[in-house]
Amino acid sequence: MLKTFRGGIHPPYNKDLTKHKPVETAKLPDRVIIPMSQHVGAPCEPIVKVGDLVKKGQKIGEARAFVSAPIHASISGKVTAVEPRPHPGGGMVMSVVIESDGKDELFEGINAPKPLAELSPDEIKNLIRESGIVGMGGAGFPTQVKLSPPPGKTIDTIIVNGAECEPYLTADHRLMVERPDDVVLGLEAIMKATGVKNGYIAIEENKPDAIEAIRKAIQAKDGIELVELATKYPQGGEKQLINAVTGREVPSGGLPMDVHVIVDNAGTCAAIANAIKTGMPLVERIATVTGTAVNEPKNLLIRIGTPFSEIIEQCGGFKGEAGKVIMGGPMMGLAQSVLDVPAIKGTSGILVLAKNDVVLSEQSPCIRCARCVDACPIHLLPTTLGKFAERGMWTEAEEYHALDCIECGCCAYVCPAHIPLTQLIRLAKNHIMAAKKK
Amino acid sequence: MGEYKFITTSSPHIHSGESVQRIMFNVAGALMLPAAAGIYFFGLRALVLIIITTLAAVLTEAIFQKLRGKPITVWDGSAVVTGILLALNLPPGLPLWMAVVGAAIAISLGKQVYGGIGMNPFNPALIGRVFLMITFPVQMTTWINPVDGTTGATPLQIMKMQGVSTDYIKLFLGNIGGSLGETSAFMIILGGLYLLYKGYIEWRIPGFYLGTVAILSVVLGRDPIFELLSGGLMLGAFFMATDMVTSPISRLGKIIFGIGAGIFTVIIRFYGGYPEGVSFSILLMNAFTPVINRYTVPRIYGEVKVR
Amino acid sequence: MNQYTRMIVVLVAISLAAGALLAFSYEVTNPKIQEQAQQALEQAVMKVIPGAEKMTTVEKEGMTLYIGTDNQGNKKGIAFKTTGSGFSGPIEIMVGYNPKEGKLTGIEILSMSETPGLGARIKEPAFTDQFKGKSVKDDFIPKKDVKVITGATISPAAVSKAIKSSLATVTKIYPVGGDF
Amino acid sequence: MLKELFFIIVSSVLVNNFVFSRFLGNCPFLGVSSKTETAVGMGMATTFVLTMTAVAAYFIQHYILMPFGLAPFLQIVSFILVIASLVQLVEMVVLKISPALYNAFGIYLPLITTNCIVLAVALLIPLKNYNLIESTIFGLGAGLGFTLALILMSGIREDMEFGDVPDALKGPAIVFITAGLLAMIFLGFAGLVPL
Amino acid sequence: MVKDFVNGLWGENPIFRAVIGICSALAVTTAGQNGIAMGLALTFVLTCSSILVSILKNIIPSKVRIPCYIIVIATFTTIVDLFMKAYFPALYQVMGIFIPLIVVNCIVLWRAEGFASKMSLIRSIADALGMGLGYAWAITLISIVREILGSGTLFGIHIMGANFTHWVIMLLPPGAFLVMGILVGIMNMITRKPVKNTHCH
Repeated sequence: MLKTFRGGIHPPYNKDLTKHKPVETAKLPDRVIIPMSQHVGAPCEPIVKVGDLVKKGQKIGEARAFVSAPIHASISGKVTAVEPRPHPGGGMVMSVVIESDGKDELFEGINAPKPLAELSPDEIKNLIRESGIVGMGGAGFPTQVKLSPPPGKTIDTIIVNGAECEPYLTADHRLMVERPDDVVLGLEAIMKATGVKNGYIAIEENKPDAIEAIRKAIQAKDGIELVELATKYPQGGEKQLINAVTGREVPSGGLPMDVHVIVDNAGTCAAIANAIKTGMPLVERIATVTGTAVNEPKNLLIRIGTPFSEIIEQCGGFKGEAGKVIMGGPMMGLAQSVLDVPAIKGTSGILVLAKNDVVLSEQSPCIRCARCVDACPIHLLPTTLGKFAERGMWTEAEEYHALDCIECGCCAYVCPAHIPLTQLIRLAKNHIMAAKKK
Repeated sequence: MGEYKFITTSSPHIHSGESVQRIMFNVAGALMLPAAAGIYFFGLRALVLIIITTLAAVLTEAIFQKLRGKPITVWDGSAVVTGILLALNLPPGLPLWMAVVGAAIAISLGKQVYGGIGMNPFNPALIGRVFLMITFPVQMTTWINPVDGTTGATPLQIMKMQGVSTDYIKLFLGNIGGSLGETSAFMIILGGLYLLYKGYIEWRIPGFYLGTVAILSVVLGRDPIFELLSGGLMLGAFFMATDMVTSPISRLGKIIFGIGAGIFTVIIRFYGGYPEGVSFSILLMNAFTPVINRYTVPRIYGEVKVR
Repeated sequence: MNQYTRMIVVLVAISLAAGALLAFSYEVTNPKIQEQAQQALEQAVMKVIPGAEKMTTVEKEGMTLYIGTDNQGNKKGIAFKTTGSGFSGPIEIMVGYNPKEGKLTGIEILSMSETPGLGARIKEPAFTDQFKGKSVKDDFIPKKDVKVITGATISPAAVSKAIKSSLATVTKIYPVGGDF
Repeated sequence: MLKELFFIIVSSVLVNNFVFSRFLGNCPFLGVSSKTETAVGMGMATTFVLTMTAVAAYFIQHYILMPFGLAPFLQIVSFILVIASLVQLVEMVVLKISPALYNAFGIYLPLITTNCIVLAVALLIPLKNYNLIESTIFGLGAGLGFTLALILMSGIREDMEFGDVPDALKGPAIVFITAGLLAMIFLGFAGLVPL
Repeated sequence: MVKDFVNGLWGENPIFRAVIGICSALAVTTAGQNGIAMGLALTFVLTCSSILVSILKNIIPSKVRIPCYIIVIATFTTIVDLFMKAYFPALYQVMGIFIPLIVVNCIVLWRAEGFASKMSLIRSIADALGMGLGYAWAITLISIVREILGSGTLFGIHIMGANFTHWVIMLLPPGAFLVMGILVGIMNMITRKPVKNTHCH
């Protein structure tokens, strides 16, 4: 039987648009906008100023805090601005704007380190930190922080998340098909860095070619196992994945390390492999550009900081009237109001939905059908939480575990009354967190 | 390119496409099966009753909403479902004006006084039915015999008074006295299976309801097959106990609901004054539903067990 | 007078006054209450024994029996109370019986709490009259030799059962055909 | 014997529920049924007092009022005074032995004196000729029936907070209508127990 | 003074506005004459108690005032109970224990404690009469609705024709609650003020 979790939904996946399309390298952007905050944790401090010349791979943002990751230039050229710019995550964020010189010169400091076999765990961790590698599934948690559990916490299992359960997205899928060895190498590096002997690569069964490629890549490897998962959203949610693979449950309010597990995205593993093989920090990534209003959906290898407008243009621009531009997948992605936001480390895809596909149905009263209850992968009562949130009953919402919501969107997706449950619960979470800070 | 205005609503950005209206009309569709059996056995009179009751229900809803100055939402189909369900719960020979009273009570006292769809604590159709049963007991217990059109007793009444069972085949097909839509177990099960298949009802409530009745019948020395097939049990278990609005939301809650309804049905049938207890039992469990919901909040993922 | 003594004095005074007032009211009303009860009983007895004008009470075998006589002193029948358990509470029935003829002379429902419009219709003559002249040897089975009320089966059954079972005792004391 | 006691319980909880079928205790039923927590507290407190009252009423009736022939005219006065002092006493004792328990339902105790179920139970015991054990069970059943009614109503009322009750019906009106529907449902138990 | 009288009849009508003392209003209201009888019984107890409480307000120490009021109320209730038993046995049988239960009818203690114990004798009488008659007309109205629909009669006289189908529910508990709820709702609509439920104490 395929491994999975309880709850979840089966939305139409729409992955056929791009799943057979090999990754294309995007053309060099004329200009990149690199936000100093692309990760969970403290923003970076820009260490370049207007007029400076930078090269590809050069560090331009310094991470001073422990929970942070440095940021590097993704092209060579001249810094034309260091100022707040619109961020795909919302709001204005201090960003470094680099005008390309067209040469795409590599920074001199970048050299391939020793092969993995000769690297010590601390060297690996340091390399990961210096390469600015963060979780590339979207959350953007600094990877090296994850690999350094505080004393007293032991890790015994590493899981590579290759589920890619979000509809439309195929970036990880293509990565695993085309560069399976990189994914495996990244996993090996993590295992070595943490001294863990058990590694799993978990993939939803709707990606048979990726499963085949990974199966081949791990044939000669000890301690690495392939796990086939049922196709269900949100199979790739960290908690759901851990539950499906190990049967363990991350305690409420806790982290995967509380159940001795580290989960890393397949893309993150490939970035680690890249750093080990070439010494190159994280300056580019694969993103799926897709949707009903994109002329030529593609999987593109893009430089971090490339504006959305340029990326969409490379895919033939809009087809018909675009209603919604989303960074990420349709379930958890963020809708964008403008196109001059840049792609960041966590941009797994850009989804453009045609105006007709945007659901703007009128909300009707809850009929207590409990579809949301059945769909919730955390086993919350979204309908009850939604009612509390609508009336500002934050204490009650907290008692009903609003803070455990992972905002996967399943409840709102299934709601026949079209109640924006996810949004309501998010609102409750914000209020509860704000009250806690006081 | 920059002049595009994009919609920036919050995630998720896609929707299952399910709607309240679609659910209601599917339920109404499934109800057509037992309704058809009723019309077949009891004739045109049954059809008239269904139409009148449904019209009365829809009209009451519209009038109530109009009076309150609220948008009229009769097209969501919930009043239609209530109307049809109520008709299926009435004796085929009931005076039409009584059916209209029942429908008006069902929608007004059963639903609109609480604010309309989704807010009613009790199943409106059953409120209408029980109201009629208590208000006009004589007319509500005058049953037509489908074979010759004379008045007769239902199998449950015959069992209660004379201790005589009825042929299983007759019970299964519905060729017996009883409410318009409750006699044909076959058609009800067919409709129920359709709703189960479509995911519009949940198996736990009818499953545990029928199971409890069957087990208790065996324990108390009755014929379980007779008890399952007679009276309004099948119709209640598949179409009324499963009403989303008035049943618990958690899985455990649904199980408790089913078992509770089963126990009360058996108590009323075997020991009570009424030959039938399905309506009362379901309504009673409706009343318990808020309490059940309160005490069956599911253990969430990762919740630390209280020691 | 300090606070506490005052409290006690007031309370006691009010209690005594209340007690006195109540005792007085009781003295005034009690005879009337007794009279009412007696009257009600007599009325019921006269009603179930046609022709009776007077009654005497006898206690036999744990039963209280009322013997009805006309003005000439001719015994017209025996009346007794029985209680059935109805749909929603006890049903008190006064039953008239003529041992000589072995027949009931009438029944009267004294008190009950059956459903209005349904079970409560056992009070109506349409139901009670059928017992007039009914042989005590009958089975008293509803729908067989006792007419029932549409929609209500329990209440008539309760009445029939109560009469039948108390008749068993009464006919032992005053056998059919015997004198009384 | 056991059967009779069982019937008394079933009768007073379901068939002749004190609120829905005997119309008793409506004031507290309206007043404290808006939250399940308070409903449970009030129910527990009332059940406790009712059971004690039933015992007390039995003794007063059989050992004071009847022997001295005071029953017909001092019954009401003596019962109500006993109930009032009993409630006071319970309040003091509970406060002394368990402050936690006092916090749980102590605040409801003063409201119980005017709950007509209490006096009604006291008056019904002589009327029904119950013996001591039957009286106790009757009091207990009355309390449990009242508690059940309160809990059901409070659950529905809590849900109603999220509803959209017409303005004119807000407050007691909708509670009465809901109580009417509940009373209708409880009629389903009619004839359940041979009384 | 007139104001005190009208207050009970309408503004603070115990049944429809304050919504207290409703047990009897639900229990005995199956026929019009029951409503009138119960209303008069309560008015008697209420007025007598108010008079006495108002007279004794300065004599009774405040610490024992509640027990004193209760004794006063219980005494008058017993008197009503005895007299009804003696002179109206049929009515008495219908009312059952709801006559003795006037003792714990919140209206009486509410007015004794809340009004009579503070106001002059005249005003107390006006208030008690207003409240009592306010209670009386309210429950008589409930009784009339239930009687007409339930029995087809008004004060015992057939008015609905021979073919009238009795609405049995009206004579049963649910009918009482439903009629009460609907009437309170209608009163809310007439006065356009949300009802305020006065707690007993």
